[in-house]
Amino acid sequence: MTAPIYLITLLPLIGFLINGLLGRFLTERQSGMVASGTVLGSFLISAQLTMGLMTRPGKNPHFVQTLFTWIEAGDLQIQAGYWFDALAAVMALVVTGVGLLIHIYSIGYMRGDPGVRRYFAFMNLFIFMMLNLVLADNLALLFLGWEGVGLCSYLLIGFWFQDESKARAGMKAFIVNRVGDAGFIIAMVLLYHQFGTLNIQQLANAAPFALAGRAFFTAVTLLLFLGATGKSAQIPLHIWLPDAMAGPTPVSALIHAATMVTAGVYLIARNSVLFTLAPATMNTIATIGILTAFLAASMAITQKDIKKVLAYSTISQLGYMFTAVGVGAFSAGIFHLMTHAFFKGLLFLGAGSVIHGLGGEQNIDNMGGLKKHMPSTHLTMLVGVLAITGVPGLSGFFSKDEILWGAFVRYEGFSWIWLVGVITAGMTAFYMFRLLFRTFYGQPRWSNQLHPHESPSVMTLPLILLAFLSILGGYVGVPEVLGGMNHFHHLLEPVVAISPWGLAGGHEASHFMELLAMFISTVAALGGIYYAYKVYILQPRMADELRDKLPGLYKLSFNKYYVDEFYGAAVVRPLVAFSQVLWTWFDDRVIDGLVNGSAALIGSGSRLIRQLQSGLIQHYAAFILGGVIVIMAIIYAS
Amino acid sequence: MTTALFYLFAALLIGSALFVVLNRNPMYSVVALVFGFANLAGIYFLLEAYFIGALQVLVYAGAIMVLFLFVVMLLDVKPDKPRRGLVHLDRWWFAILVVLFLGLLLGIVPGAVRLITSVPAGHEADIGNVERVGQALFTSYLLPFEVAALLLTVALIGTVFLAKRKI
Amino acid sequence: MVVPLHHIIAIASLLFSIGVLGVLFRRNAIIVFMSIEIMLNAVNLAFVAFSNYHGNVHGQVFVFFTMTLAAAEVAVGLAIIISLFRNLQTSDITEIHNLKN
Amino acid sequence: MIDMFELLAIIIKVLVVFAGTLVGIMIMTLAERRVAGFIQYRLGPNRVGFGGMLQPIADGLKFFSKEDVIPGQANRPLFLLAPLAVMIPALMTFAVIPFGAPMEIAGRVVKLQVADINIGLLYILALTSIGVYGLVLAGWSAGSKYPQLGGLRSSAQLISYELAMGLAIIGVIMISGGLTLNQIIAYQQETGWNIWKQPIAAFIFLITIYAETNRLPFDLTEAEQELVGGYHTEYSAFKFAMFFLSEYANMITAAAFMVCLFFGGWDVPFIDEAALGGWGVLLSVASFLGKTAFFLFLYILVRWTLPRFRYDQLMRLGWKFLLPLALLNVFLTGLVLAVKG
Repeated sequence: MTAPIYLITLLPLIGFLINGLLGRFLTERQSGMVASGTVLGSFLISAQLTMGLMTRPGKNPHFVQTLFTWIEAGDLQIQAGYWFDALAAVMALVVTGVGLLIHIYSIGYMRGDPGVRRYFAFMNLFIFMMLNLVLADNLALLFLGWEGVGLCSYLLIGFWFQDESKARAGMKAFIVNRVGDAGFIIAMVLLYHQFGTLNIQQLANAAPFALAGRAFFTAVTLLLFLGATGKSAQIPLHIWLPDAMAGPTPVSALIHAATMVTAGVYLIARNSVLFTLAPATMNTIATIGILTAFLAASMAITQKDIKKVLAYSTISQLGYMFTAVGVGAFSAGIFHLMTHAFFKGLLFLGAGSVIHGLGGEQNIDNMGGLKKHMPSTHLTMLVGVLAITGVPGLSGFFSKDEILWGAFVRYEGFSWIWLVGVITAGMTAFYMFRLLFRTFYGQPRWSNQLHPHESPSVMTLPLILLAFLSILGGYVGVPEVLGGMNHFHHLLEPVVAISPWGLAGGHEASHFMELLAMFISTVAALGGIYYAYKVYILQPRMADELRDKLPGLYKLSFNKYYVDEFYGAAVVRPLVAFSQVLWTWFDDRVIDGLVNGSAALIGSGSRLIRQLQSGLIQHYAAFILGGVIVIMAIIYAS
Repeated sequence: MTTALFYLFAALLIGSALFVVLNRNPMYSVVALVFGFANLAGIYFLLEAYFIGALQVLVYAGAIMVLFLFVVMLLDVKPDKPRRGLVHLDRWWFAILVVLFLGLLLGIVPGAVRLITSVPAGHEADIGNVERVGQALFTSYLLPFEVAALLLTVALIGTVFLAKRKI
Repeated sequence: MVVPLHHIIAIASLLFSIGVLGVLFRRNAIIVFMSIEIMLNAVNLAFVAFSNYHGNVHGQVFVFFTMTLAAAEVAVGLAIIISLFRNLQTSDITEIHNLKN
Repeated sequence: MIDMFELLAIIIKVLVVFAGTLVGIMIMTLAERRVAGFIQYRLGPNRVGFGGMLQPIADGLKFFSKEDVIPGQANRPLFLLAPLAVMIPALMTFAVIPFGAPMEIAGRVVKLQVADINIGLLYILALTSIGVYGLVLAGWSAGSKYPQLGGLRSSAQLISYELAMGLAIIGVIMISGGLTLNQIIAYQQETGWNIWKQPIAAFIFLITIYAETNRLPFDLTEAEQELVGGYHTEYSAFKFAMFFLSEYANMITAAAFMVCLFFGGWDVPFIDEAALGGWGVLLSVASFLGKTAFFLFLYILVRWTLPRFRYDQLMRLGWKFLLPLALLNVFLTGLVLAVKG
């Protein structure tokens, strides 16, 4: 007997309602307990359902539950329903599991903030929406979750809305996301028009036999990918994520690293059947993914804000995931999504702990030497950095290598995508260790007034748990070439589409190649580590020298390739100018002219008709009587 | 004799109605209308609608018209002055309308009624007494009856509200 | 009843027309109101006549409701006239046109 | 069609009732003065006729011979109409009151009642409400302040107490299950007088008829100290006599009504009138007249005993005491009927 699926989403909703409506009656601690407790409940139910899923027979085991008819208008009928299969299980466990740890961490991190009940209400709402997103059995409900998490993201980025720049950051995230959402909506309309349903399973079953041509699927999937690009901060819509760091750090960890931003990857994996029908889209996704990974990594190298570094790192890792799904290695993408949730969550929480310890300081230039002050944070951060770097034995290694191997197989050899992936791996190692070294090693650079301290156990405990997950998380998907069983891959196999280029194609024959590729990327990672060590520990002045030697590159990277400026010049300023024109000419003359003209027309018309409105009852009565007479005359005549 | 009585009542009714409309003194109009309603009650009695006849006197003559009388008396409404100005012109086409209306009414309705009367109707006994009307009121028309009660309550409150100088 | 139905209905029509006449021609709000009462009664008469003709009670029930309605209407209507008179010192409806313009 | 016999019977009954009422009025005017004299330790009129017996006739002659004054500012048509509007309903009301047991003449049953219509009670209420016009018109048409105030007061009083009266009667209607006075009397013959079953209604009704007839302690309309003479201040001679007569006619009717509703009408307790034949009829008439006379006597007694109410007291009594009490009575009656099934 398994629990009903809707309980998973219901519990956070209840938490949201309690915190949102009755928050004022709760103490800070109770509020946090309620929020964490409901997420814990969701986690336990998800785990129980997942257990049930394991023992369920059949090719594609799943639980399905139709709740009610949500939208009914003419032919359009949308059932609100949940679909719980392996993919949903992984996502639900990640969302509730990591979410739970971050909720607990938040109790410590947010202590003393006047808006803590609002904070927990939003967090619970976010979990509710995210779970709707991953459990939805149709695109409409998925879109509800999609928009819901966007809303929560907006609310939480602008959590400290008294600070205008933070409120603006929330706005920016919201607006940039809208661009992608437009694509999503159009895709939904097209799909409904074509198939008459939005149910994901029905779409997947119907799509291969659809009459529509390849162009249709290319268009639909590109539009869906546009949505994914917005939500997952891929180039060219990546600009909102670094600004989103304005929110509280646990929010950055949960929403802008572990869960929401991966929704785009999930969307593509969930609709993998549609995407495999459009190879052009797949290539686009892979290209954009790897470019994002590389460019974001190059931006991360020069950032000084500890959270910005992590933000660009997140974008970069998301790029990897898109590369994975782009090359058809869907399960690898999801696998990396999971491990990334662990170690990036860990890194963000660790960064939060550092910021907490330094009283709000975020610039790594003002850190250093924190190792002895914050041992637990340092140790767990180290694990996270090693995991993201892809050091063999930790989770990041397995997932990242599976992606690179997928790219290798897809393009039958040493393609440029694979190469860029490897280079990016090296860069990742470099900037992550830069972050680590600048924060925890070397001479202290913070001001004397500060007294860095280790965070309370309610914050370090989640760190330690996440560190364990970052180490062990990869072992569910040890590739066969390393003697593993790749459980993860087999678990997801029935859910995601089989790539037309086949991960397994010629698999046995190329064991050597796989090991070689693995070796190369490991070497790249280790090289990155070494270089970072050399630059920031052995020869501390080398960083400045490098910067002076390559001023152009440095500036380009530091200023994030001027993308924001480009948008400012290419989109915002013309828009403002155009609006100016609209306002001064079009609005004043044409619109106002129309409005005033019609008003004048009606005015003069009414002046004519107003003669009838004498204000005398008798006149009105006479009109009524006239009407009656006409009717009677008609009757009489007939 | 009932036939003769009917035409007598009818003539008095029409006459007093005309008097209500045509004379200039509102007080006379009220009295004439009371008299007209008494005649209408007489017609109701002749049509075997005793209950309605009694109600006609009790409610219309006894309550509604008293109200009119009070208002006319209290407001000290003066007889109409002769018409002047623009409104004067309206009289002609008003008159044409009324004549047209009456002509069409008398042209259509009796004919239609004659059509109806060509079909013989069933007849129940004692349709006019209180018992029968009461039974209909409290069975098939219970809801409208309750609504009417509510309407009266609303009217009561509304009237008090309107008539009070200062609330 | 010896009187033919259409005679009664004709009388009701005539009564109704007289009511219309009053509504159209009189300027005193109270008289106009009374003319409306005449019209209501004309309809009542038709109801009773048909009730008598068809030998059932429904027409009379309708008259009952009309009377209830008339009572409520007169109460409210006269209250309005009184407050109008109080404010404008007239019950001449040709002089009551504050909503015009 | 009505045959000759019935027509004759009706005409005779109308004449009898009319004459009876007039005679009653005459007796009342005399009685009032004699009783007043008795109460005030004096004799009252005792010169005309046998111990003053012809005094009413003398009064009547005096009214006829006086000058008929119509005030200059009066509205003539309405001034003339008003006394009629008071008088006619007052005299018509008695038509539905049965004043004796049914009589058998030449094999036909003749009811001692002018008209037995199936809405008898409504008829009485309707005519009572019509009576208001006379007062209002009389007050208004005189074109003078005091009569107008008197007319307004009396009509307000009548309308106020009519409600309580109607509701009191409803209790009686509910238990006896009939709208005609005959049915109500028949019910009382079978099960005893209504005064025992509807004491609250009887109490309310007794009070309201005093108010409805503008008698003390409710005679505010003609409160001499305040309003000179009420709505009929400006009337004189025969027109005044008409108001005078109608007041007494109303009193008689009200008393008879009271008797019919609560004291068994013409019923004589413990005696089966029908079995006694002609004597039974005579007995029943006597019983009816006797009871009515008692209530008329009570009228006079009250008039010379109780002081007058103030106007606000009058209204408060009517709206805040009698009306709720009457509603309560209706409710209780309904409850008892529902319990009894």
